[in-house]
Amino acid sequence: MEGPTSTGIPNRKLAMWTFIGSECMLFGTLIATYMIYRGRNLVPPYPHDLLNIPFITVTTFVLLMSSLMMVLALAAVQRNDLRATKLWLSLTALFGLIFLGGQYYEFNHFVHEGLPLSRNLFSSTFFVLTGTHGAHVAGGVIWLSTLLVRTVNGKLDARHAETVEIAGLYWHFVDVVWIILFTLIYLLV
Amino acid sequence: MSRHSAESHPSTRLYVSIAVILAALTALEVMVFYIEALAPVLIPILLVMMAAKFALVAMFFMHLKSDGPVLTAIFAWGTFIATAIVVGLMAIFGKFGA
Amino acid sequence: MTDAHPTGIRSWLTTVDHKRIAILYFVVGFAFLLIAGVEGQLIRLQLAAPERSFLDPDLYNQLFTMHGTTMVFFAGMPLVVAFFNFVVPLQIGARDVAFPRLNAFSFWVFLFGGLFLYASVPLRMMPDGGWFAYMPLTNPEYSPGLGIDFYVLALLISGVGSIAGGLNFLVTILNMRAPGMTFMRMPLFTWMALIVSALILLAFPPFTVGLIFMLFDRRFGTHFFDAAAGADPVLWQHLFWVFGHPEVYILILPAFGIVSDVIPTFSRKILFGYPVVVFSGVLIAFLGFGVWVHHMFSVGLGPVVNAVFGGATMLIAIPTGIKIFNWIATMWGGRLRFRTAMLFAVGLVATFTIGGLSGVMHSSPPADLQQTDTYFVVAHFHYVLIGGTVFGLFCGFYHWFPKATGRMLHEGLGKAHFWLAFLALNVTFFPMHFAGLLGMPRRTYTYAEGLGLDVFNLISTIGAFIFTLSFVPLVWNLWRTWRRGEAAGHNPWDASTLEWTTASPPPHYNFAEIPAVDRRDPLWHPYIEPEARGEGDEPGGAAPRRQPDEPPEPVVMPNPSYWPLVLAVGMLLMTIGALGSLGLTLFGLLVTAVGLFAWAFEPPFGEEAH
Amino acid sequence: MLFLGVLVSQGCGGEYPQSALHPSSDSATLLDQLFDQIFWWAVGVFVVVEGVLIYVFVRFRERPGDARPKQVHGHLLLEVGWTLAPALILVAIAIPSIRAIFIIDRATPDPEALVVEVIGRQWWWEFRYPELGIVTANEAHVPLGRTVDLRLRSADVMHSFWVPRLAGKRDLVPGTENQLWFRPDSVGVYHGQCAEFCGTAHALMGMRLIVDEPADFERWAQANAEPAAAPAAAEARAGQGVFMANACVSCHAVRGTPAAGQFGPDLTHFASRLTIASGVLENTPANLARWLDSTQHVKPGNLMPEVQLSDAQIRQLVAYLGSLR
Ligand code: HEA
Ligand code: HEA
Ligand code: HEC
Ligand code: CUA
Ligand SMILES: [Cu+2]
Repeated sequence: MEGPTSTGIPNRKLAMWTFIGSECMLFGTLIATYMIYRGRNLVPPYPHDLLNIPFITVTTFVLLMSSLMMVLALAAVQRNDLRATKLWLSLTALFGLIFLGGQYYEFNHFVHEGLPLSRNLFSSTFFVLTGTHGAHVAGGVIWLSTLLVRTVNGKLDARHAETVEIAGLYWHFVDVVWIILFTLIYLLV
Repeated sequence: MSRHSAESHPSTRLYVSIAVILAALTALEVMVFYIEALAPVLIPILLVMMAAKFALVAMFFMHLKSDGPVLTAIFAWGTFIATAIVVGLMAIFGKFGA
Repeated sequence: MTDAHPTGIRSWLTTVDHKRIAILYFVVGFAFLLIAGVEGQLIRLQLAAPERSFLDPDLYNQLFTMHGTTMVFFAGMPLVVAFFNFVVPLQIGARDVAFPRLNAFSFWVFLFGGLFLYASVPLRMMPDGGWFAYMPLTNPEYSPGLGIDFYVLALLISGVGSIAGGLNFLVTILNMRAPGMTFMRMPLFTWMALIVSALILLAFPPFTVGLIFMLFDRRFGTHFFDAAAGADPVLWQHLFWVFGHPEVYILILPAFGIVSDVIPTFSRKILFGYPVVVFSGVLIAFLGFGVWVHHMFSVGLGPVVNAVFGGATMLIAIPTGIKIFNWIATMWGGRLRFRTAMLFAVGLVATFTIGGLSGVMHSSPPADLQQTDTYFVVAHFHYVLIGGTVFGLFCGFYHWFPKATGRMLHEGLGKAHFWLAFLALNVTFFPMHFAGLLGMPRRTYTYAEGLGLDVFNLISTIGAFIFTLSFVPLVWNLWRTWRRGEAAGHNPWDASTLEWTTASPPPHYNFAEIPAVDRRDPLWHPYIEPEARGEGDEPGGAAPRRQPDEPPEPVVMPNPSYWPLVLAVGMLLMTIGALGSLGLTLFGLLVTAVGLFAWAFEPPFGEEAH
Repeated sequence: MLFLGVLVSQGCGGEYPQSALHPSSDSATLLDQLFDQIFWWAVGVFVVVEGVLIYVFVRFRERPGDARPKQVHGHLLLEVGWTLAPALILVAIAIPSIRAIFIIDRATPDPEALVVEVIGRQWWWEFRYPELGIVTANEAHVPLGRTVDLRLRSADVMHSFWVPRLAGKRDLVPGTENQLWFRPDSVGVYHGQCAEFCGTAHALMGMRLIVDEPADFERWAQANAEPAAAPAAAEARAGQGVFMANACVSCHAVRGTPAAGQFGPDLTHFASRLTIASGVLENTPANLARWLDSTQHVKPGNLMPEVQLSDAQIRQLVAYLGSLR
């Protein structure tokens, strides 16, 4: 039944883009909330007491590079070069994990510095915004891992390049969101 | 289908160079952040660089440049309405002076 | 699944057939309409006379909250989606939607959302914050207990279903059109379905975020709406209405689409100004994102904000007016056959206009300061929601019932239903305009004697009972038709769109062979003089012929599947767990994960037989 | 039906004490005139649309033996027409609307305005006159012909201040101060009610605004600025004893006595009020007794608990509270 489509774009790919369009509103609202409440926090600690730019720059860089790994994985699977596919896929997932590790460390640090989720307006907006993004990254890592497993079991090759491409779209979007958060939360502190 | 896309998509070299640019921009952003002299114009500069990175990833890593108008339209609508709502709300809450 | 008509509970639990899912949506949505309707009746009973004590205040507050929430989210939305499901694939000449299992999933989470909300009734913990649950009244300090949590969680889970549905139909309409079915050849209902899908995708996320904030404020002590912490509770109002206003257009545009297909059919005239009607729909949806503050004129956001949003709101009257006038122009010079569907269509034009005009009265911010939160607003939105959405849905119901069941409904009973409903609507809600202007605030469980409100409220209550009465001929009609309804045949109304080329009810594969389309209103091609052709049409060509009874070559249809149901159950468990059991939440997460993986690795399409 | 509407708007305010169609102040009059303009435009559109609709309904119904009608694809001129016509009407509506916005939504320019602070509480109103040192509840007196400048705050949830005959609504938002002003143009007692859903007793959160001749207002202000006079009658004095000995003091203030509670309405001059519990009961001894005996029955859900009192104590309290002129 999944024959040629009216637009020529495969259904699942179109769906992923549509989903991404919808996600824009999700993160848009979260970002709007964060920006509106910027500087309205009444109870210490305040953002500039805690945010650690150099540290977050590193994890940001890692996530950015994971996007490169992702496209390379796609290129590889399209060439049906499965060894490379495995390599790049695992690196993408790994970089994602590193980013998550960084976020875990950051959250943990904040909590110890006296900023639990319920502490003040800053903690509320910061944790929910970055947490939502983190959850998206985690989801992506799991998704990539399943692809990796399927490649290792020889269940995924050039014929499934589309599947990898779609996972990639999701991954890049999550990366794009972080590009924005990095600037708005950390650099414009 | 995947075969055809293999040719029509940019090559590895392009991907790498995009990544390099992205990395450079990120480094630049952080530098700008630390240069006192730029403090007054910090916000516009950072926003521009942010937008640039956003566009690069979308166009090349997400292949919007080569994948044609339908997908670009969908994504553009999402980002447009979202940005409009963000800016609108911030304006209502007096975040742009006024 | 090639055995044409599988039966039994199991087949319904696992079905991925858009026509059966449509029926599920319709039955459940209609049940919720009746329930919420009864709640409306109880409200009217309490207000029949001043200072009655039929309901105590808390119960009353719970009733109007449940009434509004149910009507909008668990009656209006599912009934709309029921029509998307049944009609869209048939109108675009497809065999099913793009993602049949996702479609089933959407239904199950919607159903569970509704059941979850109503679980609060036996537990005597109904939410009581109104359907827009303003903070800070809904934070734990002023709303202890689980009531508001039921509201938040029910809307969160059913919201997932809505977004999934929007995604599904957007892709379906963009990608699954029969060869030759260009955008400007799509039937109007399909067009509105496309627009509404986009609206759903863009409008629900902000609401989801707002609900998550509310959930966190209530459960984890965050401060998103806590003035004491420097936050501004008005943010909730923004988040709600950024969604809320598009939501009301999500409810009306499908009705507009239905009417735009029905009026031409029963006027025997093609739609007047097709491109304009389409474009005005797009415009309404687009403007709908820039008017939300018109629900907040009394908040005191300042003259500039109010002026901007007031102006934007007024603009919407223009594209809507275009639709109204084009419908009238379509009827002008036509041969109007007043079957029940047509009556409901004309009834919509007549009554929606009234609601629209009171809307325009709201759109003037200063004038609205005397109207907002009074019965004047209640009158406005019941005119648009009943005179618009509900009439539109009934219109579609009478129009497509023969296609869906193969039986003809009884015209006399249908007409009785219409005239009773039409009468009831005006008797119930017109007096509310006066009640409002004379100083009756909404959401008040009683009103003082001597305010001059008594007579208007009494009339409204009488009207509400006529409403209930109006359901009698409907139920009778269904029963009678179920017992002995005349066979409908392929195209009982001599309509012009693709769904009428196939059998009634359509075979599970819809079309034995996918039709080719070369014009708008393909089935009317013989009657349409060249000069009347739209840009979409090409000269010559032939109307798609009546579908053959048997598919020439075997058709591969999607497999039935349990996993959408499993996935939905998982999410339901998580939702229930969120009421206070971490263990249950985690278990739900597990079930969800299992469902997700099983789903992903299950082959979506079966071979022939088995 | 529309006729009925016109009739109503002609009818005198007496029968409709809470009507937006019977303005008695400059700002309410402005809103009413604006509404009338829009209303008549709407009536015009309504008549046209329904008129044409009925004509079509009758004129073009199918008759036996009709052939298929001529198919019309569209008509540019017509469509442009019914795009522009509404646009023009909307302009005609928008201009006065926006003019009104920039009057109504701005702080009053009048420097002489009488400032009154309004604090919304579940489910009653507190009024403070900073310049006059008056604190009272549920009923505010204002002088005829002087602009009243309300400063609206909330002590708990959202409420909305609405006295239809004097002004449009303005919400009371926790954490922000809103303004609302009007200049009454005739003496009288004006009914108002909370217009934002605020919980159980929202429906009974009424109020009275009393517009007095300036002289009468002066007298009222004088009297209410004073602390409470010590009760003369024996029963009243006993009542004061009961009041001070019971939980009352923890919630109610009576200036000039040890009672300084802030949770409930200030009762210093309670007897000078027309109503009890934000407009629920007329302020008569009998009603007061009823209130003290069963607050939760009179005003379900309100935040004053039912203090256990003997009939004698209630009688004494009524006497005491009745002495607080
Ligand atoms: C089906 C749902 C639906 C629809 C279609 C509409 C349509 C409109 N609504 Fe309504 N609205 C609601 C559902 C809907 N509304 C609900 C549920 C609420 C209350 C929510 C709550 O508080 O609980 C509400 C509340 C509401 C408010 C807030 C009132 C308040 O609380 O203070 C406002 C204010 O501007 C408003 C305006 C409008 C306008 C201008 C339109 C326009 O789209 C109408 C346009 C149509 C016409 C104008 C008629 C046809 C046009 C012509 C014949 C052309 C000529 C006309 C002119 C030149 C005027 N609506
Ligand atoms: C689609 C939306 C929709 C529909 C169809 C209705 C239908 C009705 N509504 Fe409602 N209403 C809302 C949406 C809707 N409403 C919303 C959003 C609110 C705001 C809530 C809030 O403030 O938060 C509201 C509020 C609202 C109020 C204001 C309450 C208040 O502010 O205090 C009132 C008061 O009269 C009312 C009455 C009615 C009545 C009498 C009907 C009638 O049309 C009902 C007609 C009856 C039926 C449809 C059922 C008939 C069938 C039976 C009786 C069953 C018989 C049994 C069997 C056959 C099994 N509604
Ligand atoms: C726990 C706090 C509390 C206690 C104790 C309390 N009250 Fe009240 N009282 C209130 C509140 C709150 C209201 C406002 C009720 C409303 O209108 O919603 C009120 C209202 C009143 C009113 C009506 C005021 C008006 O202007 O309408 C009177 C009179 C009154 N109380 C007298 C008493 C007396 C006498 C006692 C002691 C026997 C008492 N109260 C004990 C909280 C309290
Ligand atoms: Cu206070 Cu409603
Ligand atoms: Cu709206």
